[in-house]
Order: sequence, then structure tokens, then C-alpha cells
Amino acid sequence: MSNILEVKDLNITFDTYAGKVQAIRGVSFDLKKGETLAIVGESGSGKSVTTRSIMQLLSLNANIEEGQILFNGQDLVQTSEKDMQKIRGKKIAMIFQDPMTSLNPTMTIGKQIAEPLRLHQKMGKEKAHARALELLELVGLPDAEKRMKQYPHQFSGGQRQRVVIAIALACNPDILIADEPTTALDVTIQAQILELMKELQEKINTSIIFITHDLGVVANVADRVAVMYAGKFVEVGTVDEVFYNPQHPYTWGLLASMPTLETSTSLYAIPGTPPDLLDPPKGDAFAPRNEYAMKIDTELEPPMFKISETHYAATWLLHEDAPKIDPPTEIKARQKLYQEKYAALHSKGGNL
Amino acid sequence: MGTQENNPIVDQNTKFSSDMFEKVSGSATEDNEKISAPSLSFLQDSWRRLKKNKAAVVSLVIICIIILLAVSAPIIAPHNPEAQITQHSSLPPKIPGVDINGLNGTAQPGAERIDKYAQVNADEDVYYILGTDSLGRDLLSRTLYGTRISLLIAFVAALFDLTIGVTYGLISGWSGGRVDNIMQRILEILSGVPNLVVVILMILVLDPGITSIIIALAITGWIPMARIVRAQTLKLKNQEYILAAQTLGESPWKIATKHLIANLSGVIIIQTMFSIPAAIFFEAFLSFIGIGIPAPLASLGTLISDGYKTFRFLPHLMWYPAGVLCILMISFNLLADGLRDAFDPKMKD
Amino acid sequence: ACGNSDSAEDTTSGDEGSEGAQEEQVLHVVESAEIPTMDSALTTDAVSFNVLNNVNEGLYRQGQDNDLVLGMAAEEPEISEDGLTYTFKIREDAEWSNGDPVTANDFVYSWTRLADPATAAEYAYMIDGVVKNATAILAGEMDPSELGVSATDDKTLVVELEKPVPYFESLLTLAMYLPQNEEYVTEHEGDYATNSDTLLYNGPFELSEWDGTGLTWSLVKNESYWDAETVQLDRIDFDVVKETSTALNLYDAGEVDRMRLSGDYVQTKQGDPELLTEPTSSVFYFKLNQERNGEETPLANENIRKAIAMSFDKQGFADTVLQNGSVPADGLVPEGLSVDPESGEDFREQSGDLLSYDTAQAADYWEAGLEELGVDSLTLEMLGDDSENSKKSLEFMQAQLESNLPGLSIELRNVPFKVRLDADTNQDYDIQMAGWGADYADPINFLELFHSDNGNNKSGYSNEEYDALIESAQSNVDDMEARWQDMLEAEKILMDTAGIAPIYQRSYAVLEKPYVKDIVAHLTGADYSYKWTYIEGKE
Amino acid sequence: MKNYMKYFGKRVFYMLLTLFLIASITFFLMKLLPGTPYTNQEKLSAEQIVIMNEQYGLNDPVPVQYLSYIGGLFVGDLGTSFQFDNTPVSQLLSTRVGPSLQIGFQAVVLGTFFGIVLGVISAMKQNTWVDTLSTLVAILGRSIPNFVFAVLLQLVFAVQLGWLPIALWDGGFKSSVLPTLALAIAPLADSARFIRTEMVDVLGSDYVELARAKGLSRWGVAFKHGVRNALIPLITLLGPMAVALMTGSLVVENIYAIPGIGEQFVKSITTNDYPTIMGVTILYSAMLVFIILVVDILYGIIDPRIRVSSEGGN
Amino acid sequence: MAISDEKILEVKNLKQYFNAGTKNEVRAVDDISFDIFKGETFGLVGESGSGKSTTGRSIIRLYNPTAGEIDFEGTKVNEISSKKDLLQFRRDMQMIYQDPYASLNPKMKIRDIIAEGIDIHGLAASKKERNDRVIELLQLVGLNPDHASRYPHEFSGGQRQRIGIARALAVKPKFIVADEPISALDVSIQAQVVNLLMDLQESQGLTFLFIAHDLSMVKYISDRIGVMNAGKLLELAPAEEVYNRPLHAYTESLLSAVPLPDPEYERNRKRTTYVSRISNNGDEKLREIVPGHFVYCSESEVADLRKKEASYHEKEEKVRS
Ligand SMILES: Nc1ncnc2c1ncn2[C@@H]1O[C@H](COP(=O)(O)OP(=O)(O)OP(=O)(O)O)[C@@H](O)[C@H]1O
Ligand SMILES: Nc1ncnc2c1ncn2[C@@H]1O[C@H](COP(=O)(O)OP(=O)(O)OP(=O)(O)O)[C@@H](O)[C@H]1O
Ligand SMILES: [Mg+2]
Ligand SMILES: [Mg+2]
Repeated sequence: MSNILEVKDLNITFDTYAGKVQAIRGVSFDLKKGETLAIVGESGSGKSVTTRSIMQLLSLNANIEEGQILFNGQDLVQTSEKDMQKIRGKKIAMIFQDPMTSLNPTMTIGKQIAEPLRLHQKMGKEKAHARALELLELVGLPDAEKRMKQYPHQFSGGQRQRVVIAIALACNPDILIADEPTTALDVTIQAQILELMKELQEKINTSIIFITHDLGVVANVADRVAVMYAGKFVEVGTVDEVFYNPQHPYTWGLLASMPTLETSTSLYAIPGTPPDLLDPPKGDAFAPRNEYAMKIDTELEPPMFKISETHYAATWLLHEDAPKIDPPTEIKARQKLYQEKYAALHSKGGNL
Repeated sequence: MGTQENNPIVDQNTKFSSDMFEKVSGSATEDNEKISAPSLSFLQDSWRRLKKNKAAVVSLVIICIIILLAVSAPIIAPHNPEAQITQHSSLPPKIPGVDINGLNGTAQPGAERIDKYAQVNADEDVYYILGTDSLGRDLLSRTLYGTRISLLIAFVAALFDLTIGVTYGLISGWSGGRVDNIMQRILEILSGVPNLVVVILMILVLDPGITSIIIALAITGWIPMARIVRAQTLKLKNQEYILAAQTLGESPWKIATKHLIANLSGVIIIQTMFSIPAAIFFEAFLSFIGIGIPAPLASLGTLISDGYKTFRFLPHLMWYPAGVLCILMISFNLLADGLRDAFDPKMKD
Repeated sequence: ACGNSDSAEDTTSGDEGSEGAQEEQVLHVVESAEIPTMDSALTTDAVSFNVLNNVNEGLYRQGQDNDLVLGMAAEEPEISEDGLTYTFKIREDAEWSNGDPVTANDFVYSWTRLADPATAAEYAYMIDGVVKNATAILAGEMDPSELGVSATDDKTLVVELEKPVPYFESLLTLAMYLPQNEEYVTEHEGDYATNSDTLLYNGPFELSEWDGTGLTWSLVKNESYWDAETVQLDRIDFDVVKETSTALNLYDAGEVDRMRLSGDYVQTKQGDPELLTEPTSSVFYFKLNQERNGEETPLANENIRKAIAMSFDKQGFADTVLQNGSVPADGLVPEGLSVDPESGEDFREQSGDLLSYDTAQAADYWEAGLEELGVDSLTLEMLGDDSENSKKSLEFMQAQLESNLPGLSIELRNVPFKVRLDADTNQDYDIQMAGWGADYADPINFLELFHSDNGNNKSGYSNEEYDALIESAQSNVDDMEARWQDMLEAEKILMDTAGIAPIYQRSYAVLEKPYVKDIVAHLTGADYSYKWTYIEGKE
Repeated sequence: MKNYMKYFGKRVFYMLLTLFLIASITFFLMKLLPGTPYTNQEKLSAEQIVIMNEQYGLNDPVPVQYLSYIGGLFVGDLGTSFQFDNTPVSQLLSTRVGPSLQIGFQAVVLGTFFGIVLGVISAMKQNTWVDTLSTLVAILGRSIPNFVFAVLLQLVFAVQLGWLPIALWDGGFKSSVLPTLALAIAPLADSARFIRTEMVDVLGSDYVELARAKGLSRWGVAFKHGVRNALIPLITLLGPMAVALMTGSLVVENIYAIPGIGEQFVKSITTNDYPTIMGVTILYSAMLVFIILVVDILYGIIDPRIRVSSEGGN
Repeated sequence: MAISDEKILEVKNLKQYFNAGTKNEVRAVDDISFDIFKGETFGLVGESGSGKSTTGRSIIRLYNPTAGEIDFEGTKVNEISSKKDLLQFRRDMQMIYQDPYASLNPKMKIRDIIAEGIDIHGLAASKKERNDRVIELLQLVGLNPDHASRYPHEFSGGQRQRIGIARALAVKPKFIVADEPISALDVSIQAQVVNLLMDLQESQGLTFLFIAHDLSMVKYISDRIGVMNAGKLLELAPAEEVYNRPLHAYTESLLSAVPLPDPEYERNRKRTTYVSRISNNGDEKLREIVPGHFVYCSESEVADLRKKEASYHEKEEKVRS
């Protein structure tokens, strides 16, 4: 599979009165044609900023300090605004995180969905309308015909979110960036939407970057998963690798924090607060909250340690000199499952 | 996957001394509480941003200078603004030592350029920096005094706009329903009854002077502001953050002052800035029909209104006062824009 | 040179081709206001007077030398011994523009209409006290048909007067004394004289393209006018332009041939041969109010009044403020209005300069006055209109009075015209700048204003001797010279006691293209006659 | 729909009520004006005035005059002008209002259009020289009175360049150009400034970002999504301003010698031409209350979150 | 957990229609009734657009109900008129808004946003106390103290949501309507916030109306759960009941769609879909099937539902044994 998108050493800061917020600190990743990359991670770790930078839609006080964003080999950071317009919405579409404020309060929903169609597909008024209607139905809005004429404030949170999804899907983009697209949806509709995305992917080989906090959803949609913490990717791997064989203590913490339908005791939460990105700590940013922290963590930033061809994690625990530690039981259970599967696969000679 | 090539600071196989891998304990409680920057209030923040805006700062300085000049008019005015030297009537500007047409005491009423000062046999040392009017009064002195009055008018107009206008609009828009209906109908009536009729009736009962101007402004000057504030209030009052403030128990008055005004500041500032020249010329009109500033006092407004009739052959009579007014208005507006931007946290620092 | 004057070029070249040397007899003038009405009984303003004077004709009209010439009257009237009955013969060849002959009844009808209170004619007072029974009719005490005017036949008009009126003939040139065609007026009841299609003409021109409220109209030559051969202009186009600068631009661009100029604009044309001065019979003066709110004002003191009247530089005022050729006035009656019936000398010339500018004398009077009042300073209010000129005038006067009369301070009050009149009516002012324009060419028209009982006095001025002289001059037709002397005497008294403080007699500054010839300007009644006007030398 | 009709009906009722109040207040105030309506008042004697007042019914007590005037209104009779004898006020209005309407309308359309464009450009190029320039234009437009512009335009485009007529109304387009330009300054300045300030807010909002994510150009976003959201303050001011402009401006009409209503109105007040004062006032306020109703309805159309019809009240 | 049997909130036959009486009428909430007890967490789940937020907003008096009644601590919410009572009500009941960004004034600093309630109700004696409290709240929700001097647009989605939570907590209310309060938070911070909320509930007897989509979280936090669809309350029962013995078809379909953090499971999941039935005889309403477990159904269905409920018990027995 070829890479449709490559992000190389991206560094983004924000000017604020208090100083420069170092929101993205050297993020690199690639996205293959037709795959779904899920980004999970701490709130405020830079997921949205990363994806916005792909769209070249950062806020006024943002600076891309360094890095390249190669879309089919073209560096979007250097791309002119005019050329970006031809990419946005058509080749790369984005579902914004905040569906409530993302819709123009003074324009009917129908018009807003039809807009990219008319712009990129040069559809006539009626055709665009018909297609918009179809899209609304696809995202599961009942009474779509009537809804087309309504304004955003007449929609519930989830309904608006679906409208935003419809807009993003309108032009069958090459890359779909979905920033927490289903947070406001109930599980049945969420499932429908996820299926819709998968269909799209199958049909036109769209690549998807999917940001979510719902690890269940990640498990459902992702081919690969990236875990972000404090402006960095700390672990990247296939969905099985990350869920069944997580290596980074932060990933462990995440998996452990999830309640299941059976949980009844107090939830596990990673202790401490995320670092201040105005002045990121020396060494591993996660160290202060890491119960397995070592001296080196407070002094040197860990590199990405390779675990398999597809699996990397940035923690000194993977260093060959690091002491072998005992992950939480929940993680051990997962790893056990992984080893079983891995062994089974290995014996069959299959691929993960 | 190219990640590892770009990211690492050290290679993953580098060797370290073993103590590096010793566990450190209690790290989770590391103190995160340092406050890295002094925290500023919204206003302080705005002020800081304003200071960074060059145009606004320059404007502020210019305004201060003009105010200072106007206030000290009695000290610095070179002539008595009311003294008529009829022989020296309608003299063009003359600045000693400057020989630029328009500033050297010559004028071109017909085909030829003539030295007006020589024509009236003025002494060598007689000069009027901005020229004189048709009664031989020094325009510079009149402009200085006029600026004083116009600044006062500007202040009064702004005050009414910001008090009556904004309050009326807020109450009307916020209350909605019947209150709004009645308040809006009152505005319609106020603006429907011809101004001139009211003003003429005022002549009959009021003496000319500042009080009359203030009353006249109080009757109508603030209406556009009230309308605009009401409209914006209608727009904002259903915003989620206003609802949030309501559910916190914020009183309507506080919602108005804390939430609405901050978000209305743009239009309020602009409308205020527009109502200032409007008031200045309204005053000129009032003076003209007898209830403004009594002659021979002049304001910028009256100077301009009188001057425009003759601006083709006595251009200085209009352009200098108009120039002062424009500089004043431009400065006010650039400052206002600066304020508007300063109040907008989304502006880039 | 500039290539967009195509329309102008087209017409001139066309004319040249067809008519050769014969010039286009078209005049284009600027007017200052709309025509409010063309009903000669109702009209009150200069603009309609002017048009009426050129489209209609009364028994007399003002001639080229401002003398009285016969109009509709075929010959001078027969006047009875007692001076109370006039018998006029109407011209045989006088015709209305619809072909009807002008008859004696047309006068009877229009005068009766004027006197009928139901007409509500503002200028009815011009007939009041003149034609017999007019006063009673106006008061509603008598039927209009009782008016002392009758047609003995189609062409003979008999007029009976209430009392002898020395200036009766000069009244007959005025608009309200114009004839009206009864049949036509009754036929157009409701819209008579509201536009150029509902009017009849018996004068040198006909009005056309006037829609009743518009800013343009034209006069075209009336071919059925009895003296049509004298009339040379084919057409006069009027445009109302209220803004002098605009009019000036139009004039400079050659789009209009004649306009009035005001104030500051005059200086731009100083020395230009096209700038003319046109004297008028309007005199401006300060009314000095002696009694305000039932109390005497300092102006009740004669010395104070005199001091004020002599303390301002009238020439300086005319030169710096008015700039239009107006001349200082040292008496009430304007120059050029009328002449001594015996010597032919002008009233003004005979009467002389009675209250001239003299600061030294003024200061003396001032001292004396203050002493009599027992004060050493005074504050007086000066009232004037809100017109631009008036404002500047008052400012000038304020500076003059204050600098020449130590201890005097003047507060200025410029108010709209009606407000000033209101203050005048209520005698609620100290010093007021006012003026009077002649209705007809007789000094009495001015002098009677300050008779104690005159509605216009309103300044508390009252002088028995003066009143007696005025009363005798009002009705004396027997001895015109004695009457003249009375009037001279009266003005002297008014000036000696400084009942008013005269300022200036107004002139208009006018721009007129050199090729415009013989526009006759009048001092009383209508401003202009175009009957003799022609164009010559326009290339 | 039913609600809407009900609201509309109610508003029309209030409109008429407001109009009635304006007319009544004006009537009584106007009667307090000093002097008589007679042009030649100065020369009339007191008796003469009484006679004439009688003729015109001005001797009746004011309430009686009021009732008879209002009575006349109901049968569409606005009375007869004093300035133009015998001319019904309705006729005066109908001949005079045309040019004022035309010029005022042209000015509003022109000024608003270019004002919006200027405002949008300003907002898009915030804090650049373009922005400063457009700010200057707008401020000068508001700080220099329109009569100065009128005279300047006349001087430059008519006298010096000779492109357009100096003055004199012929009903054609050419003679309306300069007065239109002179009057357009005010709506231009207002539009430019208010659009700018609102646009700056709007351009920072999420939906503008989404619109850009759709691939719209910055300008496309500004015009398609921005302007409408920035219109509220503009139409608020523009409504009454349009009425004011369309009912004439004294100075501009005088400068260009236009037979408009503005100059007549001022004259009618200074000459106590009662029927004309009332006629113009009623015309003006009818347009005003109507425009304000339109503006109120536009609020809801421009921004559906504003529903003026709703009972409100918190 | 200390749940009393004292009702803190009673919702009776609440109807909330938008554009009532027009052809655009939306029956956002259509005749629902439920009670919330002091100290409990009442979870509200359901289809997107089913009227959950509207219910919450009606409770906190942002809307005037079209019909029905809402009693808070015994008084009718919509009839509170005296200033003092209203202020008290505003303090006792708070809301965490679904849309965190829109509910933050863009021109106010976070410090002032959070302190607004403190100021209104006079909960801080000095400027310092106010500031300390703001910092304390920020830390409670996992934000940095120096975030206090930033503006809303400078935050990530999850951070904004936490600001909203901090604001609601600032006035120490008795009752919080939490409308999807943690949807934008990463799981660790979710856990932290949920723990915090539950601690507060423990220590201060707080009551929650907790609207959410994440069923595992709802189940974890709630005592009782209501399931909504199309403006109606379809099922109402203790959390365990709803999860283990769902009776309404819609509830079952919801449960079948809950995603789990297990790729293998997800690849093989089967959802049951719910097709809304058109009610035919109109006597459908919330009926108590077993004590404490209500289902929206018609009289005729009650027997079947009871059977279904019993069958769950049998199954459980089997598993146990
Ligand atoms: N305009 C801005 N000015 C200053 N800081 C900003 C700005 N926008 C974002 N940030 C900061 O950048 C960091 C990353 O934000 P981002 O929105 O990418 O987070 P996220 O990973 O999407 O979090 P969430 O899951 O909560 O949405 C945050 O700490 C945020 O406070
Ligand atoms: N102002 C309004 N005008 C018209 N309809 C509205 C309005 N507000 C909400 N609605 C409609 O009411 C219904 C219920 O909306 P509500 O916001 O309560 O849903 P919700 O259950 O909170 O959904 P979500 O989970 O998506 O937030 C929706 O169908 C919505 O379209
Ligand atoms: Mg985000
Ligand atoms: Mg909701």
C-alpha cells in the first residue's frame, strides 16, 4: 500500500500572552491509501491541531515551526491558499470536533450540505439538493426533506454532528479526517455512521484519520492506532498490537481507565495532570505521571523504540538495559491474549 | 514508517549508565502549580494589546495633543478669536518664512496670483497662520476655541450614546415581548415627529447655549445607538453562553454589562464614533437656527458649515477646521478600532 | 476642446445655417425660488410678481425708466375734481391669450375678488382704504359687489376711491390690480393658476412648462399682445437654483445668462465687467425697542438710541459683510424711490444724511445716556434672522457696538424668520435688525411704519408730532408739495429722536452676460420687465 | 404560518397606531410654532390676519382643527398647501417625492453595495493598509458633511471635467449621478464600518472554518457565510437611513437644484405650512414604520435565531 | 451511596413542543414523567435527537414547558417568581452544557467564566479566595492553573468541556444536569472526572441527571436509567436492570451496539436493529412491569414483558449454577 499522506517532524506552536505553547512537538506519521488510522490520546495533546494543520486551517496565533505534510508528495505547508482550496473538501475533508458551532446559524442545513457539491462537483442546484437529501438520509436523519429547510439551532447536538459528517462525505474525499465524529451520537447511530464510513472506504479507497476517545470505536474502525501524549506520538501500531500488546505506560493507563459494563469499583485514572506545554518538561513528558518512571525519563526524551515492523513506542522501558517491569494485570491479560493469537498465527504462517 | 528517523534524540540502542534506569518514586505528585505568567484581567489584557497597536497609540497621542491645545486655547491662541480687524478680512494663511503657495499669504481669486497681505497694506510682521475669515478674525484662534466646543459636544454625544442609547437598546432587546414593542414604538415616534419642529419650539423656550444643545441631543441623538444595540441584543440573547450565565443566576443587568456589552463593543464603538461628527454638525445646525453656541463663538461644525460656501476662493476657511475635525475623527476611530481589537481575544498579539 | 459640449454646438450651428445673422432670442436666467401661485389675487412673493408682470398687464406698467406707462389703459384716466373717481378706457386691441378681448369687467371681477374676504388674499390690504368700500367688504360687513369699481361698458372702467390716494396710479402696476377673465377663472375653479395650462395671459409673454411646483418654467413671446412688436425675446427659460455656488457654476459654464450673486461670492467677480449692481428699495435698520414685557428698556433713553445709531460703520458693513453694492442708509426712505413733485429731486437727497456713523458723537451720547440711566454698563440682546448674511451682519455689528460704546455688551440671537417675527409681534427683543421693501413708489409706504398705531411699529416708538405729519400725508392729495414737506419733516423727526437706526439700502449684485440687453429692473412691485430685452453679440 | 399572520396583523395595527400618534403629536406641536402660515405676514395687519385665519379655519380651537384634519385623512384629504396656493398637498407630494425617492434609493443601493464590499475587504485584510484606507474613506465620509461632497463632486466632475451636468434636474439618469454619489457617502461609510467590525467576529467563528474546510476560498466564505451574519447592525441603521435619504435632503437638493421633497419640508416648517408639514410627516413616518417592520422581519430571515414575534421575556 | 427516598425532582407529564401549533411543530419531548431522588444519579440515554437535552433544559428552566410540571424540592420550577427564590434555585441547580464552546463567552477569561457563579452568589470573601477557588476547580477537573488567564478559543475540545464542569461545580449546587459532560475527554480524564463527580456526590449529597451516550459509563455512574426515543421515555429502571434485563426492544438494540475495546470482538459483533413501531391503539404509556422497572407499552404487552423479565432470571440462574 502506498502512502497518501506523510507528516514529517511537525512542530507547531501557539503565541499566547504567557508565551509559546508548544502544542505539537515533532510528530511524524504516514497514512496509507484505504487505511484507517485512529488517533487516541490525552485531551489537549494536540490531536485536533495536528489534523487542522493538514487542512492548513490553524488559528491566527499558530505557527508551523518546522515540518512537512506531504499529500501525494505535495507539501501542504508550502502550498498556496489557492491550491489548498482545491484540496479542501474535495481531496481532504474534515469533520470538526465541535459540531455545534461549526454550522452557519443563518443558512439552511440543505444549503450547507449542498455547498461543497456545487463547488467541487459543479452540480446544479437541483442535483445538489437531491444529493444532499440522500446524504442526510445516509447519516440517519429521519424526515430529511423537512430537515433540509431547517436551521442549525433547530437540531440536537447529535443531529448537527451528523450534518457535519454529511458535509464531509459529500465529495467522496481521498482522505477523511474525522475529529471525534461520533461523540454526540447514541451507539446505534454511531454504529451506522461507522459502517457508512467503512462502505465509503471500500468503495473509493478513502483513507481515514479517526480521532476518538472511545476505545471501543477505535477497536471497531481502526487498522492502525496512534497514541498521543503532550504533543507527541508515544505509541503507534496496528489495532491488535496496540490493544493486545500495548507497550507505553500511557497506553496502559488509557486501557485501564475504561469502565466496562461490569465495572463497579472506582475507576482507574492516571494520576497527576498533563504537562504544561508552555514549558514542556525535560525528558519524557509522561514521566511525572508514570509509576514506572526511571531516572533517564526525567533527563532524556525517549526515542521511538521499534517493537515490530508496524509497532513502535516511545518509552525507555523498551531499552534493553531497562529493568523488566510488571504491567498492570489488565494489560497482562491483554498481552496474554495477544501471545496466544500471535502463536496461532505464527504457526499458520499468517500475517497480522 | 519514517517515524523513528525523525523523532529520536538518541538512538534506541545507545547505552546508558545503569543508574539511569532506576525507578524514581512519587513522581506523579510533581508540582505542576507554578504560574508561569502574571495573570491579567480582561481589561489589563486589552490595554496591553492596545499598547501594541501603533495606529491606536499614535491616535491616542494626537487626541491628547488636540485636547491639550483646545483646553489651553486661551493661553496659546495668537489672537482674540472675536476681534474683528475688518481691513484684514479674508486673508489667506501666511506663515513667516514659508514660501509655498497657499501658505505665503497669496491667493488666486481670478487669473492671477496676488499677495493679499500687500493688497490690504498689512504690516510686514502681520501674519495669520491659518488666515482670517471675512470679518477679519484669526482663523487659528477661532479653530482652537471651536475645537474646544466641538470636543465638548463630542463628549456629550458619546455620553448619551453610551448611557441612554446603550441602556435603552439593551433593555428593549433583552426584555423582548411587550416591553420591546412599546419601547420600539416610542423610538419610532421620537424619530417620526419632525426634528425641526421640536427644535424651533425649543428656541422659544430655551436660551442658546450648551444646555440647549445637550437637551436637543438628549432628545434624538441616541436613537440609532438604541436601535443597533437592541438588534445585536436580540441576536446575542439566545446564545448558549448567555443562557449559561442565566442559569448561574446572573441578573439581567449583570448579563447586559458583563456579557452583552463585551460582545457588542464593536458596534457600540463604531456607532459612538459615527454619532460624534453627527452631533458636531447637529450643533452647527442648531447654532445656525439660534439655539446652539451663540455667535460670535464658533465650533468646528459652524466653521465648516460657514466655510464650505466659499471654499473655492477662500479654501482655508473650510479646509483647516475640516482638517482638524477629520484628524480628530480619524484618531478617534483608529483608537476605537484599536480598542475593538484589544477587546477581541482572538486577535493575534 | 473638450468634445462633450455636442448638444450646445449642434444647436448653434443649426441656427447659423438657417438664420444667418439673426441671433437666437433666448434668455436663460436663474430664479431663487419656485412660483407659489400665479393667481394675481393671491400672490405675495417676488417670483410670481415677476412672472405676472411679464405675462399680464394692468392698466399701467412700469416703463424702461421706472416711469409709469400705459398698459391696458388706452389713455390717461379722467379724474374727478375731488380726486375720488377715475374713469379708464381699456385698449381696443387688448386681448387674452384665448382670443377674448380684455374688458372693463375683467378688472371689476379681479378687484372684487381681491377684496372678497372669501378669497383670503394676503395682499388685499393694498386695496383696503383705497377703493371705495373695500375696508367694509374685507371686514365682511358689506357684499363684495358693493366695491367701488364698475364697468359702464366693455371698455370703460369707473373706479371710486375711499379717499384721495396720491399714489393710486402707481398701485395699478401691481399684481393684485391685474385683470382676470371671469369666465375663465370660474371655469377653472379649483385649479385656476396652478399650472401654465390653467392661465390666461394678456402681457408680453406667456408662461409655459410650469407644472405648479416645479423648478423650471419658461416665458414665450405672446404674439397676441397689443405691443408684440416691441417684444424681441422669443423665450426666457427660468431655473430655480437656490444655491449661489451652483448658479455661479452654471453661469461660468455659460448655461445661464443672468443671476444674482450674494455675499462672499461677489469678491470672486470683483472687477469683472459682467458684475452689475442693481439697487432696490429695501432699507434695513435696527428697531430699537423701548418697552419690553411692560417695562421700559434702556433704549427708551434717546441718548442711548442715538449713541447706538451712530456707533457702527455702515460703509465698512456694506463693504466687508454685504459686498453686493448696498449703500449705507442714513434715513428710512430709500434712495431712488420717489421725487419731489416740484423740484424732481430725490427724497433721500433732499432729506440728507440724518444719522451718520460718528464714533465721537456716539460716545458722547452714550456717556450722557448712561449717566441719565445711572449705570455704567448695559447688556442688550440683538435679534436677527438665521440667514447666513444676517448672522454675519450681527456679528459685525456686535463687534462695532461693543468696541465703540464702552460698557455695552451685546448678546446675539439669530433665529428663524418666523421666530423673529413672533418676537417682533410680542415686542420681545431689545435691538432687532429688520427691513422694509417698498410696495409702491411713495415715501409714505415707509414712514407710516412708525406711526404709533401702525401694526409694524412694535418698538414702543411714539411721537405725536410725527403721527400728525404722517396722518396728513396719508390723505392729502390737494397739495402734493406740502405733503412732500410733511414727509421730509417726519423723517427728520424719526431720525432726530433715533426712533430707528438705519443701516443700509440693499442692492443686488448681479452677473449678466454682456450680450443680454435691456432688462429693466424696478425698485417697486415686480423686479424685472423683459418686454424690451434682447440678445445681441452672443457668438 | 398562522402565528406569523397573527404577528403580522398585530404589527400592522401597531404601525397604524404609531403613525396616528406621530401625526397627532406633530399636529399639536406644529400648532405651537410661532407665527402664521402667511408668506407676507410681516406686512399684514392684525385684522387682516384674523380675516384670513377665519377663511382657513385657523381660528377654531386646535382640537377642532385636529379633528377636522384627522377626518380629512380618513377620506384621503391631506389639505391644501399654503406655500403653493390651491395646490393639494397630495399633489405637491406626488410631484416632489419622485426625484427624492429616486436619488435616495440609488444612493442607498450604491452606498450599501460598495460599503459592504469595502467592509468585507477591510475585514479580510485586517490591519493592513487596505484596511486603514477603507477605514479612512468611511471616517472621512462621516466626518465631512455631505454638502461638502456635493459641492466637491460638482466642481470636479461637472465644472472641471465636464462629464456630468452641473445641476438642474431633467429626470434623466445623468442628472441624478452626482447627487446620488453625494448622498451615497453616508450609507457607504456605515456599511463599510459595521460590516468590517461584524465580519471580524464572524471570520473567527467555527462555521467559517468549516466553510473553508469545504474548499471555499476566503472571499467566497466571506461573502457567502460572512456577510449575512454581519448584516444585523447594518440593516438596523440602513432602514431608517434609507427613509431619511429617500425623503430628501435639503442641502443636496439645493446644490443640484432638484425638485425634491426635502427642501419643501424644511420650508414648510419654517413657513408654517401646516398641511404640508403634516403631509410630509405622515409620508415620512409611514415609510419609517414600514421600513422598521421590514427590518424586524428581516432580522428573523437573516438570523433565524432571532424571532421578534416570540413573546420573549426571561 | 447515600440515596434517600426523598424526591428532589419530579417531572410530571412534561411536554416540550417547538413551534407549537404550526406545521413545523416538533414534539421534542412528548409527555414524559419521572422522579429523581436525592443523592442519586439518574442516567438518561437514548437516540440522538430524542429530546434528552430538551428535557434537561426544561428542568433548569431554560424553556417554558408546553405542558406538564417540573417540581424541584417541592416547588414548581416555572412558578418561582421572587428574586431570592430564583437566585437560590439558580444556585441549587446547575447545568453542564452539551456544547462546551458555545456556552463559554468568547470575550471572557477562563478565570472569570468559572468565577461567575462565585461572584453571583457571593461565595468568595476576597479576591484571593476567589482566585484560589478557581485554581482549585481547575485542578479538580485536570487543568493547569495558568489556563485561568486564557480565552475559550485557546483550548482543545476536552479542555473546554472541563471548564464547563468546573463552572457548574463552582457554586456547589445540589443538582446538576450534566448533558454529555465527558464525551470529549480521553478515558483517563473521563475516569478522573467521573471519580470526582462521584466523590462529590458522596460528600455533598449531589444529585445528577446524567445524559450520555457512552453506555458503559452511564451504567457505571447511574443508579437508575431512563431510555428515550423520539420524545418518549421508553424504559426506566435501576441501572443493573436496564443492562442485564432490558425489556424494550430499543434498549436491547442500544445495548447490542455498545462498542468494546477489543478488536476481535468488534470484528464479529452483531447488532440488533430497532424498528420503531407505530402505536396502534394509543393506550401506550409507561407501565411498571416489575417493581421499579417501567416500560412504555400497551396494556396487552404487559404480560409478555413480564414473561421476558422472568426468562432473564432463569438464564441468570442457569449461568450461576
Ligand atoms: N489558538 C490556540 N492558542 C493557544 N493554545 C492553543 C490554541 N489552540 C489549541 N491550543 C492548545 O494546544 C493544545 C492541543 O490542542 P488540540 O485541540 O489539538 O487538543 P486535542 O488533542 O484535540 O484535545 P481534545 O481531545 O480535548 O480535543 C492544547 O493544550 C490547547 O490548549
Ligand atoms: N429550537 C428548536 N426548534 C425546533 N426544533 C428543535 C429545537 N431545538 C431542538 N429541536 C428538536 O427537538 C428534538 C430534540 O432535541 P434535543 O436537543 O433535546 O435532542 P437530544 O436528545 O439532546 O439529542 P442529542 O443526543 O443529539 O443531543 C430534535 O429533533 C431537534 O431537532
Ligand atoms: Mg480536539
Ligand atoms: Mg442533546
